[in-house]
Amino acid sequence: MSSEAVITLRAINKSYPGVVALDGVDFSIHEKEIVGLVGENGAGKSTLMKILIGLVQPDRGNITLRGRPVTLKDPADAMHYGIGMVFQDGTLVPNLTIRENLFLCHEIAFQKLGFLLSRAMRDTARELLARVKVEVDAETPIAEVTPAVRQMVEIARLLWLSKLYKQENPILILDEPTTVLTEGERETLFSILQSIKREASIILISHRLQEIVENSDRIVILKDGRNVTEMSKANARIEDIEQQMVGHTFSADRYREDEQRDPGPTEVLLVEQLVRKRAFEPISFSVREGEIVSFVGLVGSGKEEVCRCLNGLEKADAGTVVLGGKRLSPGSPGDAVASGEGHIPIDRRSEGLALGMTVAENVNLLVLNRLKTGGLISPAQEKSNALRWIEECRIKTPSAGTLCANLSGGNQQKTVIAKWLSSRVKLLILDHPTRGVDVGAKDDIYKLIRRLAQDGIGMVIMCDTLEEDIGLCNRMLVMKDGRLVGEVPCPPRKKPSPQDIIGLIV
Amino acid sequence: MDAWGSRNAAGAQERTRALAGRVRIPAILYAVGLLVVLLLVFTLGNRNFLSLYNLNTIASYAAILLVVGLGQMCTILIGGIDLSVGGLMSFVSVLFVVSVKTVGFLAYPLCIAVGVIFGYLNGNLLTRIRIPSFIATLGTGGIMTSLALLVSPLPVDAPAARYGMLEIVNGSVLHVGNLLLLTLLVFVVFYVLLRFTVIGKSIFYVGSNITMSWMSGIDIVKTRNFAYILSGVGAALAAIFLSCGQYGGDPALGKVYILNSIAAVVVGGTALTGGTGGPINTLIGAFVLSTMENGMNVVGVNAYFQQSILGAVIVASVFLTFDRSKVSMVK
Amino acid sequence: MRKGLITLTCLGVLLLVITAGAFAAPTTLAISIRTLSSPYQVMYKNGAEAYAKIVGLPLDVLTTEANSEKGLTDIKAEIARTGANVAFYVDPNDASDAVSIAKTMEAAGVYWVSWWSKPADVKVWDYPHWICHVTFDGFPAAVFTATELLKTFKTPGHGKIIALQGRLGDTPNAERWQGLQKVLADNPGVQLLEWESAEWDRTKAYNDTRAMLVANPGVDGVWTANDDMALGAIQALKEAGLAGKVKVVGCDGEPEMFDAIKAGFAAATVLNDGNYQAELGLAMSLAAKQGKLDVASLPHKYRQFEIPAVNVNAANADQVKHDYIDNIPTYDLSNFFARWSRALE
Amino acid sequence: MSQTRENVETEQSTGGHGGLSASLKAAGRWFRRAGVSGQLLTLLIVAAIFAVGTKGRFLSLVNLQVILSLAAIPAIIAVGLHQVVVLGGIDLSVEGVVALCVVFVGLLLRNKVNTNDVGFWIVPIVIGIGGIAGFVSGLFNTRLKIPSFIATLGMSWILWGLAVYISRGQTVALLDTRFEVIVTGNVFGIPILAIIALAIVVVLQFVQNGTRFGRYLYAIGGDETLARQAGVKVERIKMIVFTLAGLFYGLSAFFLSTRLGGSQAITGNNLLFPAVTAVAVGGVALTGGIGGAKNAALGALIVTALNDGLILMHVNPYAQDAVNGAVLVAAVALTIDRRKLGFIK
Repeated sequence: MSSEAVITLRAINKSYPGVVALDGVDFSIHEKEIVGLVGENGAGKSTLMKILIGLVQPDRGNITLRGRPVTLKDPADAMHYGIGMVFQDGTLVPNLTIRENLFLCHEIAFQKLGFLLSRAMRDTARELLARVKVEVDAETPIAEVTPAVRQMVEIARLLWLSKLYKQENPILILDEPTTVLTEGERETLFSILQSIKREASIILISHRLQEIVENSDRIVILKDGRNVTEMSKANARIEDIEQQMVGHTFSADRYREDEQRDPGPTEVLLVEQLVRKRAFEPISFSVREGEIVSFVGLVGSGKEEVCRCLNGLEKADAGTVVLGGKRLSPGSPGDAVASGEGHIPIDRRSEGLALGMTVAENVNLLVLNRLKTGGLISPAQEKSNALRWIEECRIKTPSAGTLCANLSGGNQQKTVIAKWLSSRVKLLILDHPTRGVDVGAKDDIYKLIRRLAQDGIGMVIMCDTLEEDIGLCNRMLVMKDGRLVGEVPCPPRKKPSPQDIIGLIV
Repeated sequence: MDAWGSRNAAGAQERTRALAGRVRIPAILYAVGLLVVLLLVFTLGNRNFLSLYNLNTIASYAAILLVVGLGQMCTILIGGIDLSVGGLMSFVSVLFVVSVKTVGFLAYPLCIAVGVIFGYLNGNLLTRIRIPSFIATLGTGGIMTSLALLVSPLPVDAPAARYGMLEIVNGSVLHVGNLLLLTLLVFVVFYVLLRFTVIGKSIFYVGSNITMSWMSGIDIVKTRNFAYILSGVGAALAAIFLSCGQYGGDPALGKVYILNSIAAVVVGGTALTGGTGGPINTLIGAFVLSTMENGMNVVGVNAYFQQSILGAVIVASVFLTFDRSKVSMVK
Repeated sequence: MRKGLITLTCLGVLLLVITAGAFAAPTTLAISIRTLSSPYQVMYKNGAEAYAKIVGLPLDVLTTEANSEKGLTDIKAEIARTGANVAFYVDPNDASDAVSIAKTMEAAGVYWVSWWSKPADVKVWDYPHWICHVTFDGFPAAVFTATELLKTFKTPGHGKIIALQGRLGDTPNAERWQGLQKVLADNPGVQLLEWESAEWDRTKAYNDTRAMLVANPGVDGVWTANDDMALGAIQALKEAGLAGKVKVVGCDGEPEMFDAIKAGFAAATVLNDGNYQAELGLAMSLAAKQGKLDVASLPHKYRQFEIPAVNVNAANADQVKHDYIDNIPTYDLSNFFARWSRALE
Repeated sequence: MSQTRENVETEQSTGGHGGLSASLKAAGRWFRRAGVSGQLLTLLIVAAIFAVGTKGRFLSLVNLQVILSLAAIPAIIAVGLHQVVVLGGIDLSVEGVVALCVVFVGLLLRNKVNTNDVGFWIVPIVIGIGGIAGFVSGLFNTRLKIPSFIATLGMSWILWGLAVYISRGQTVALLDTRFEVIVTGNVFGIPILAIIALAIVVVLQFVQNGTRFGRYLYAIGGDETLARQAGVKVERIKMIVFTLAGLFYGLSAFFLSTRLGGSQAITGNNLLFPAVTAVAVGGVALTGGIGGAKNAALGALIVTALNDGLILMHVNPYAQDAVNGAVLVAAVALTIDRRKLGFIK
């Protein structure tokens, strides 16, 4: 393994009111290595990283940089030591261009008499982008580029900053970098990381243990705010890691295939000749009660658009969507929801919840009509209904009257699901339901999905990984370039292997 | 085991605990506290302040602010704003008096209908033609001001012969002015609408997160139009009440109520960002403004200083009543 | 939370300081005027203060700020403040307000005098405490200024004019506008090319005049409904290089206007003696309050009447300014009807 | 403007590995980001209609001069106000600030009521007063976390009251004529005021395009939280913006009163809504993050041209509000870039 440690955290303690986030954690990064940091949500990863970039101050413990003790009082300070982080939800300002974002708040380097030298900036920008293999013009507003590009821009920005502050071996922290990326983009990301590695150290946080194992030289596992263990690439096995993270082993059958039921006779959803120009060509399929149909395909294959047309978020040009015998009027989410179609969005904070309103209000949103007495909504019924679903979905909240903004991500996701369950949906569209949640949480969701199937709810899902798709669904619809190229049945214990599917996808 | 987000983001966790831990004083209480302080101070300044006569005066002035404010509040709750209340009030006030002369009692339903239609138009400018409410209503407000002047360039006096028809508002039941009773009725209606009906609650959902509301199947077009209709009705009613009280219509009557109505809403603690607030807030807001207006004269504050003090007080009161826990950014 | 409580206390203390020692006195004099931000309205205030000094009673000044409802509320507040021990002089924001004010005054038993505007079909004598309604007639005033303006044309009585109205909807504006119409009717040789409403506002008058001068070349005169607008128009004429050649007329008799007349920019204005207005109003309601004036016995012609304004042109500008503006004259208020010119129907 | 320069460079740079299409893209993007195309279009349409309606008089040199000199002051105000809007806030303090500054101009320049004469120092003084006012509004907004709407509204009322109190509502005639040339004179047929306004706009536009301040301004307007994360000193920028706005109001107050040759608090009246209208018509999104000084100025020009044209076309004054409103709605309906806004609120 490489030479001296660049930065070392020793016996770090950090506790919040009622929570011990970190309990004597040791952590160190050496030159030119990729460290994989894994652990469940709440294991303390994010807190540890926040300390590393000066966003949070440790209660106890010391940080040494190449042997010298240092204190990192804020992100700017950490940046001066060449420590920077690429956040999960991105930190680029949408209405500014790539170039403007690259240098935001550090334009001094390009200043003359208070004015900025746009040419010099543009040249530097082009170099930086070239290094992270981004072809997009630096004058494009961030709002108009893909998540992948944004991520690259952020990485480029960090590299440039560390150079600006004369740090020969910067430390990049990547928090769940791949969740928003397509397969292909993922490849490029890691190849770039490998090349960056030649002059920098990288901390990689991901729930995708596969990519952790493949790409990191060293793997650090946290659990409940403590170091569990640390293993080198050589002897890292996914099963062990999971076992270490969670504290118990998973059954071989992680997707709970045993609980997979056979679809009922009646068709919940019937789609015929659905078309949307420049998105996907005529497509017909059906979902039966209790059936889980998963859409797979690369980004741009049209699967996203199909789903958006199903629940009316986009307007199909032609074709029919029939839900429970009732034909949906195209482009009307209202009609879709009214006819019993649910939708768990990929971005719960901005599309799933009214963060400024209480848990109860969010849970009750869809069923207000049923909580009436004498034509008026009854507070009593509101409360009881909310409490019932808070109970059923095990939402951890001080009270039904707590603002959703004050819930943890997991509980927010549960609130979204509770909202739909309470409204007796016939069909549920799950858009990456396990995105950014840890192994334990994933299991909870799988459990839930199976239960929904038992209750006869049909589901259309799009998952983060192919394995997940295969494991969960009864039937798999493969899309490519806007066309339905294959339909693969996935009965329990006779599941196809990812390789078979990949063939169809690409 | 339940690892599912059990201790996800420590930051959020901390907030949750904090919330569960110590009792937060709801911003609304500060508003009430402010009102109490005002009452106390003015009573100390002049004991006549608490006389029945004067309380009635305060209530009557607050009534108008409240009625127009309740409507305004709906558009603000839903994340928009209605700058056309001024123009609409001017128009309705002249229309009302003119029509009282001609069609008699029908003037009441007629004017309310005008409010409904106008509000509906405002709503559609926003929802269908997709013009930001700020600009749409600024424009339509100007149009209504002109219409008011075209109907009657001069203030029109209700003919003394027809004063009887204004008794609906000007009369009183058991020494309580009809104006107050009607206003109470309006308040109750608004309260029930916003708290106990689906479309009313939808206003809060849409104001709080319009994308989510749309994806959850709330008819955002209908809801937003409804909010603007409510605003139109509120303004129309306020204009009717005023015209009755003043025994005449005035084509320049509305102007002052554009900012005053918004002030009444915001002083009560309703956030201009939408989603948080409610009728109670507006009630308090209206009474704070009215109490100031009245109290400063009752204790004899020099007319020169009154505007300045009012300005200072609304800033202070919003400082107190603005619930920052619900609004991420203050803009 | 502590923050909040602190603020509340601060606020309370602040207001207490402001309101300290503000207690109702024997009989209070009160005037309700439109605003304190217009010179002409301030003349009322000065007059009232002068009178209050004479009789040695406290004076309260209320303003409506173009808001009828505020006006009414403030009057009620004043009644509450003084326990109805007050003598009122009121300039209603709108004619129609007079009724609601009258009812308020009756309910509280407060004597008052109204000025400028009231509905024509509302009779003062229907209200025992409404002593009288007095007004300067805007009509003859406008007739005078318009006539003076005509005299200044190259060929007197023949020419083209533009006009500026005040806030459309204000009674005085309406009266004055009718006065102008009368003169135009009597002088077919005079042509009104265009008018705008500058809402009594100097800046808007300036802007509109500049545009109108472009739209209507060869203007011989500018008629305006008050001096503020007249002064704005003069400024616009200066920039067009027409000041002095094209004369302006106004109304109200603001100090600056006299200088403008002397400088030859303006032809005429009409001084509505705000000081006398305020003093007469207060004197009458005080007298009634003290029982020195038996309202019931007053003949109708003394309950609604007009008093003449002072016509000002180049000839008497200096004299009038000296008498009325530079020093507040001491009026003989023994006879309230000394300046009575005609009864209002 | 600097936009153009950048644009040229982009074409050169992209020209290498993109050829014509790239440069076209760059050009198109510049036009989109410049974001004045719609406004220019509106202006052209308005001008065309009026040119026809007035048989070309609307486009006469003298009228263009009038429009320019009348648009200058609203433009300066709008330019001050728009940056607050770009931040996602709103500034309602203009009327109060201007009123106070105008009063000070009257009392400090050579005048008829006192012996003061600060001469040219008046400019820094009023600008300073305006700046302080803006600074305090900024404190309300950033330190006390009061929404800009109320913070500035309260500020406006406070200062308005102060202005009226200090001036006692009197008009103060200015004797100092040194500044008249600035506010009324022309250079090469172009009003000096317009040149000053243009200079301000150009400078500020350069600052917005080419300095860190500009970057941070739009970063905050785009997403305050992210900007903060990136290390932008949000509070500082806000303070600067509010203060700048105050400075501009102070300056325009100076021009307003010197142009009218007199100072009165009510000069501040009726400035707010035209300014906000100008900002909106100019294409500054009230949701923040979009639009620059050139937009605000252009908006002011459109609004002024509209009012001027309506007068030239002899449109019934009663209907002018309606026409203004309709044009406002229409203009925005045509020019607003809905792509950038998502759900319109």
